[in-house]
Amino acid sequence: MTQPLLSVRNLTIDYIGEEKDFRAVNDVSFDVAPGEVFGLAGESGCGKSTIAFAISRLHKPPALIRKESRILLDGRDVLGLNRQALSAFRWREVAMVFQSAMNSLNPVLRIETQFYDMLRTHKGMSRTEARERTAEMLTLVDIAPDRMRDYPHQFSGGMRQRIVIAICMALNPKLVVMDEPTTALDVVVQREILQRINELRRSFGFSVLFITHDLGLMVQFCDRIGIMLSGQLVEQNTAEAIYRTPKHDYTKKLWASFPSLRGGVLL
Amino acid sequence: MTDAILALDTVTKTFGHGFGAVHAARAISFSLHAGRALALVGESGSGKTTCARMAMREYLPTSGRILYKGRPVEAAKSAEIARYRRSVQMIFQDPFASLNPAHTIAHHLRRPLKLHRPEIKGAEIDAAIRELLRRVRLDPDLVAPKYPHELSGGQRQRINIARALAVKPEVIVADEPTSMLDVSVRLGVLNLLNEMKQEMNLGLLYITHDIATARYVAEDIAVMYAGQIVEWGSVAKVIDNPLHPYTRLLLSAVPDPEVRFDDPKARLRPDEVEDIRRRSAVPRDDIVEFEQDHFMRMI
Amino acid sequence: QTVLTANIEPATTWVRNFNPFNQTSARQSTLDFIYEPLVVFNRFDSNKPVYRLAESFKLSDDLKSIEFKLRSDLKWSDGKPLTAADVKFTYDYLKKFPALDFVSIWTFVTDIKAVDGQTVRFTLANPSSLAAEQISQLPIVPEHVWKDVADPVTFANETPVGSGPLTEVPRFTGQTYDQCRNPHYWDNAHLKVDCMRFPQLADNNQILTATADGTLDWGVSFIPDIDNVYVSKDPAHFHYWYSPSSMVAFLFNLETANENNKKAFNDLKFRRAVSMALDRKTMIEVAGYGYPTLNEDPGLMGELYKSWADPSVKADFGKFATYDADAAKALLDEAGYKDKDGDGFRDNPDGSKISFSIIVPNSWTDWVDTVNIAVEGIQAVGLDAKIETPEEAVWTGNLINGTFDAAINSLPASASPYYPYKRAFSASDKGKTRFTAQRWFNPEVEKLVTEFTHTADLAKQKDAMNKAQRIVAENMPMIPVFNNPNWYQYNTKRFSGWSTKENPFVNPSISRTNPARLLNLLALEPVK
Amino acid sequence: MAFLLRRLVFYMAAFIAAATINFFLPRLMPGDPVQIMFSSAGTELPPESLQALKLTFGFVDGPLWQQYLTYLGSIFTGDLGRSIKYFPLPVTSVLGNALIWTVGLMGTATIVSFAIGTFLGIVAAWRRGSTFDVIVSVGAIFATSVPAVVTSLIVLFIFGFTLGWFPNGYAADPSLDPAFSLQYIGSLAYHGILPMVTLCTVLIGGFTVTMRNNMINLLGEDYIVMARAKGLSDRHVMLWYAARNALLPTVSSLAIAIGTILGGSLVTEVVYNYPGLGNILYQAILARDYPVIQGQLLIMTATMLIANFIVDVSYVLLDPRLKGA
Amino acid sequence: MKTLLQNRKALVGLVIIAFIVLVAIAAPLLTQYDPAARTGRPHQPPSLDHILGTTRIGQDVFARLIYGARTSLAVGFGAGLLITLVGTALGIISGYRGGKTDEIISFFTNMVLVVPNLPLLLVLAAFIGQASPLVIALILGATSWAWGARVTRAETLSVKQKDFVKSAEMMGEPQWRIMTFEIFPNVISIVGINFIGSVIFAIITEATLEFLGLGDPRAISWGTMLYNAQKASALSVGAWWDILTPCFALAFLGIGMSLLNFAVDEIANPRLRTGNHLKRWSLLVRSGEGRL
Ligand SMILES: Nc1ncnc2c1ncn2[C@@H]1O[C@H](COP(=O)(O)OP(=O)(O)OP(=O)(O)O)[C@@H](O)[C@H]1O
Ligand SMILES: Nc1ncnc2c1ncn2[C@@H]1O[C@H](COP(=O)(O)OP(=O)(O)OP(=O)(O)O)[C@@H](O)[C@H]1O
Ligand SMILES: [Mg+2]
Ligand SMILES: [Mg+2]
Ligand code: NI
Repeated sequence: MTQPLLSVRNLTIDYIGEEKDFRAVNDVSFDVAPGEVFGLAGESGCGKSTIAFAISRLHKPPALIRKESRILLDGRDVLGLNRQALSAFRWREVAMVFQSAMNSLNPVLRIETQFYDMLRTHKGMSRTEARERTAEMLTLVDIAPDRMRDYPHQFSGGMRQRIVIAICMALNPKLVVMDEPTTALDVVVQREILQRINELRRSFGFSVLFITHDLGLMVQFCDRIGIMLSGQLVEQNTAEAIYRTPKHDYTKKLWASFPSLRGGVLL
Repeated sequence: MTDAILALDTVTKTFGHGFGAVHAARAISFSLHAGRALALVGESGSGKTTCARMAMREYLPTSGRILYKGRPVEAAKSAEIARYRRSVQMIFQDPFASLNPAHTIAHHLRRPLKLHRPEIKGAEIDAAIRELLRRVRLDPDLVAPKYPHELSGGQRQRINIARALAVKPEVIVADEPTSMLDVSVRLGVLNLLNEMKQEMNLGLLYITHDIATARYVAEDIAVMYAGQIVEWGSVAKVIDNPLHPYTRLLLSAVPDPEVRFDDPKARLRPDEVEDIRRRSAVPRDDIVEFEQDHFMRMI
Repeated sequence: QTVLTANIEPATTWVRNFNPFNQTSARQSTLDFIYEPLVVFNRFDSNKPVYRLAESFKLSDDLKSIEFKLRSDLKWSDGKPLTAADVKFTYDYLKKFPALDFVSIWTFVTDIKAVDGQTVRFTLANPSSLAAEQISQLPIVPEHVWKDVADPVTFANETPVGSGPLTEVPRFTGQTYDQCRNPHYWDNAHLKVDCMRFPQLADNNQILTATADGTLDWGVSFIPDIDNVYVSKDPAHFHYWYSPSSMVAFLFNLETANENNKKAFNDLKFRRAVSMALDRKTMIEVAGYGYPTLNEDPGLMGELYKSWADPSVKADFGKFATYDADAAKALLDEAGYKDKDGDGFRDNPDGSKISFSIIVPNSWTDWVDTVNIAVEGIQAVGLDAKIETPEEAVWTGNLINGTFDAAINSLPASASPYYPYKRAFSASDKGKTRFTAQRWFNPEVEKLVTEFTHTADLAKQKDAMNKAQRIVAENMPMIPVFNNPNWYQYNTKRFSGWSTKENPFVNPSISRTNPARLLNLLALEPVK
Repeated sequence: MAFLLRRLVFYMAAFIAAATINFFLPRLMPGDPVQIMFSSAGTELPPESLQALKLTFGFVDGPLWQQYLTYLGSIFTGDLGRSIKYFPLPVTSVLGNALIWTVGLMGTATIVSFAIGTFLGIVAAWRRGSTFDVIVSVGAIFATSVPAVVTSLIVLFIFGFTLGWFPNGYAADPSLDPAFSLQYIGSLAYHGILPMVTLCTVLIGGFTVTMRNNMINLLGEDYIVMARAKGLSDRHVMLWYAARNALLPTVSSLAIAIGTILGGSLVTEVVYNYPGLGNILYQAILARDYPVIQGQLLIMTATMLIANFIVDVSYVLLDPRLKGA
Repeated sequence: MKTLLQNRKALVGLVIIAFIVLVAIAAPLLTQYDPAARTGRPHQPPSLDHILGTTRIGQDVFARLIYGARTSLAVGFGAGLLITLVGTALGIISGYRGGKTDEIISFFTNMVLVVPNLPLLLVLAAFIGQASPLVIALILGATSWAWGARVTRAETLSVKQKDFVKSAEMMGEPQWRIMTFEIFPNVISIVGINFIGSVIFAIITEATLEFLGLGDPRAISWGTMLYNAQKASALSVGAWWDILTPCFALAFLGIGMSLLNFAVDEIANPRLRTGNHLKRWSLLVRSGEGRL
């Protein structure tokens, strides 16, 4: 394996409480290779989003990334970035699609503006330049560029999700973190979107950190998968292996709870 | 097959009127039978919940009839409506919102007993509550005095089931009862529903967008799109041999660990998808019976 | 140019209205200063006439008519001559617009005639020795201006054409206005003040500030703790002099609807006892900051009309108007007012309950305090008295309509006790004004009051008044407690010549009910 | 559009209803206005001229419905009658004069405190839990909890009386004529400072708290997190994502606040003798100046309605989600 | 209740209010003076005899203050209760029933909301004349419920959407039961905020009305204390104790109530809470234990 793009080492994150702290992520280590899709699966509340947030350093108090934690992107220490470097790092290196991407567009700003402010911050683009780039990106996700002057509420959920993906791609990031990007959508739309991401990944070569609790979907999409259980990474392996030969009891239990389309339960 | 307990007969529901009207349900017909489950599947906004609500008499249909044991309920007198209410119970999607955070579990179960089972009195009520909780595999001593927020999602959904069972219903309408639950507890709830259906000879209307679970609990299935049922019949026949392009599309999009995305076979073509959507949304009333217990709306 | 700053009325904003007939919202500097009276009677100098527009007047011997002779060189402030025709016009005008007639002069006179350019003759409805005073209350307005006024009631007369010393209004804003010398004033030689300035002062705090920092030369305000707050700021120049003015008295409604109370109220001994239960000195000291003048005269003369008082009346009945709680109790005991039901309060001799409230307007705090002190005293002698504080309008209405038990009330100050007697004891006024609120009427008193006006002979007038006051004192229909002060502060820094306590040549109050303010103004001279 | 139209209909109905209440209220008032009018003027009129005056002032008891119709008619022609206290000024000009002062004082105070309060709220919410936040939050609690009467009296006591730094009355130096001169405007400002400070103190806390709460609620929204993830500067996120959106509900609270502001300015005007609407209303009530009271309530209600309508409109303009509705 | 006591703001607020309530109850024990009686020389500065001085006519300011607390509290809580009762009832009914009922109630609510409150109260108080504290409480209750009704309605609308209400309806629960047992407990925090807000409003408004001279001057309350002090030009004559005492009392009570208000707000909306954990967090960050 070549040098990993993302390397997470001993990541430990606490939510500081009034008296007691809550350890949401406990000593998690994993790598994501360039161009790879790495999946994080696990039940609700096991700490998946907390990891995703840590990678872009998006946490706010009372989240606390413990000092032993290391996050390296392309060999750079993400946790050591100062404010300016962080600002430049975000989105240009790591872009993110959120759990409820439906709501991750500002309802009172035009789509165009939400592209523009990011493009201006990172690339110093003018309005016209930004508009060109926006059109380009929207086409990429099958949205008519002339709709860039619309507001988010004028799009359907799936379209909004694709717009967010377009915004993600605009700076050619090295890593895209996707935190349950399709949970709120129905299967057909979900499929369309993931398929599109897959194609984009092929052509742009970015890595994806993919988070969901739908194991079936994950196996379809990911190269490697990590299974989380209450803050800890209990198993990580190739998708194939996780599907065919799960090792950890918890992984097995997860598989057991999926009814199969073909009748009965998987496994 | 036995006589239907509850049947929707070419029921239509339109919200609003004129230009902005939404046709949430168009000429919907289906029936529920004792001991059998009908799964209603379809994408978001296809009109599943609307059908459920009409079955619950929460909405009155714009046109068409709802038959209870063969008799239309629209014109029913209040006593009959009360009886109908009792025999048709609902389990909600969101286990967090369907229990009043201000009341204990015992209270949630006591109300339906008091309202609809006047024959149970005094101390018997407590016994009945314990019995109900045991039925849904919960420890009565532990759970009864608790408040909803002290329970997990799966437990809460069980309480919902217990509450629905409290009045001894004939039909249960379950609107995506597991979509808000963690994967690991989903199956438990579905299993419970299955058991209840068999033990108590209930008719079950199971609404979901997850075709896989539909197959797991239901004998019959109806696929909805844009307010119409596009294909219906026995679960195995429809899933194993889908006819309607929309059903096919739906099935092909279901995550399948056997098929990776990179596999060109699995690929959905966006233009095709659009085309299917467009064509399936057109209201049609010609229906073909493809084989026994397997129908399809023409496209 | 010498400017004298005066506070004449509280206001939130000045409205330019110099209609002399408007008694509610015209500027109070309109009468006397813009429209000079025919004659001013100096109450502080035996009510002597000081001739202004008129150079003389003559009352006919039968007191049935009066003739005024105007000065010959009179001019309106626009230069047009002021003649008897203007006087006649004014009175005819009042007849035409009765709403303007704020003293009901046309119930008093029956006819007016311009005898010649300088002379007018009024025919009176009844013989009256007070004709000149009555008639002088009204302003004379220029015919050439007013004849064209369509609706004189709503007319604001913004640029007045007048006859008085200060008719010109060079500056008028909501916050301040100046009233300056009339170039055609007949008495300009005596007038040393070029302008009067009236700053708008809305409340005590503002007035206090303006007074204490020496802005005001002439003030009419109530100032709490005046020695400290005002005089001490500049003892050499800041002065005040509070001479007695309107009389404040408690009264019982003799026709009250409450039968039990009515029995007691109509008992003279009860009224006397209540009167003796009133701690008048405390009222003055505490409620009135010591400003009012004590009034212990059951004949209602007090300090204000002391020249009219019959000393024997005071000697005979004065004790009933003096605070003496023990005497009050003794009198009540004697009259049979004992606590029969054991509720701690005295009852009627027949055992029925006495319980009454004294009404006082709720925003008149000094009166509220006064009544509180009264209630303390009355309760101390064992009577069930309470205070009730309705809105001013309600209080007035109650007094007029007689829908109350007991009240505090006032009688305005006048040139002679004739006026308060006339107002308070005229049976024909019952239910029309608040002055007859006690509803005590006495034919003898009314006759004496009429007699008073039917003679011009001072001795005869005094005689009538003596008789009347004895009857009143004997019956005690009103229980006087004090006389309100004539509010008057003056500042000798810029002007001298003020009427003072030491040299009280004229009533110095600048309030519009005092026409003699004109004389005070004319006496002023700028300090060099 | 339909939304605004509906609101407009509501406002019309509300206005007529308010006008109706307005008509009947004074008629229930005890006491004879003419009587009080003269007793407050310190004059005792003979009964005869009192009657004549009553007639002239139109205090005749016609049938109520007729009076009501005339009244409604007069509202719509803008003729509110003449003031009794400031006779013979028409009510409209009495109120018109006062309106300028109130709008000046209240308007400035509202804008200033809205701006400052909103700003403090934004920053406090952004730096949640910091010392700044603590100070601002506690300060806001204090400011909102102290009644306007108390604030104005204390401010007046300290700066007007004890220190004597500021005048304790008037809207401008009375010796100056209103003009566009530096001196006059300076005097206006000088006289306006204390009432302004008082009003601002009373108002600012509310705006701060509203804004802070709205912001905090918004900061949890996904689009804020996304904006941060996009690498936008903190300031950009704070102002263009959080504050801008949080401003929407704040603006609507502004409309309701207008009532409070009117109330607060009433008290302030009375305490500082500021010649504004509030003071006029107060004086009118004391003097039982019906026409002014009626006109005043009408104006205040109309102001509220207009303010609400403006807020409705701006809401529609500011929030694209409502545009199509 | 427990959460309330854990909140520091709530605790301070409760302590303040409890203190005032206790003082009001224990008034006769704390002073030997009759608050209405003249017990000293006019305008005496604070001394051992009169610890907060005397009023213009020689009443003991301290006695008036502590007896006045009774009135302020009674009016505040009485009117607050009334306002909340009316507002909650109307809000829940209009929110739950919807349709015509809602339209009518909402119309009135919005109407009352757009009529400026204080001026209206002023006029009402003047018309009623000599408004005793009880009357003030009543008119406050009658005119000030609209805000509460509006927020309760909004909250009801969202609660009504919750499945447990649907479920109760399907169960065949009677409407009144749904409103009182299903909806009311779930809007209780809004009702609480409304109540405390109304109490603050009532206390302030009563004081304001009385200060403006529209109350009963004989009432012993903080508002009339202000009124009398202002009438006696206490500020100008330097009798600061006469006017500042009720001022500070009102401010004190106001702060107590506000603290409580904010605390309830925070409890109802946990996002607003800035608790101890943030302090602990910054401590940990500063000691290098971790970072964001
Ligand atoms: N701000 C916070 N304060 C305290 N605890 C928190 C906070 N945010 C999250 N947590 C806790 O941290 C744990 C991990 O949360 P996280 O959001 O990472 O879960 P997740 O795996 O993404 O779950 P889901 O699948 O539901 O999105 C949860 O138990 C949650 O309760
Ligand atoms: N009360 C209503 N008023 C207006 N339109 C409604 C209403 N309820 C549902 N609709 C519309 O009717 C259509 C069908 O809605 P329905 O809730 O039945 O869909 P669904 O299949 O249950 O979707 P989901 O899977 O998201 O629950 C949708 O377009 C929806 O917007
Ligand atoms: Mg998550
Ligand atoms: Mg649904
Ligand atoms: Ni429109």
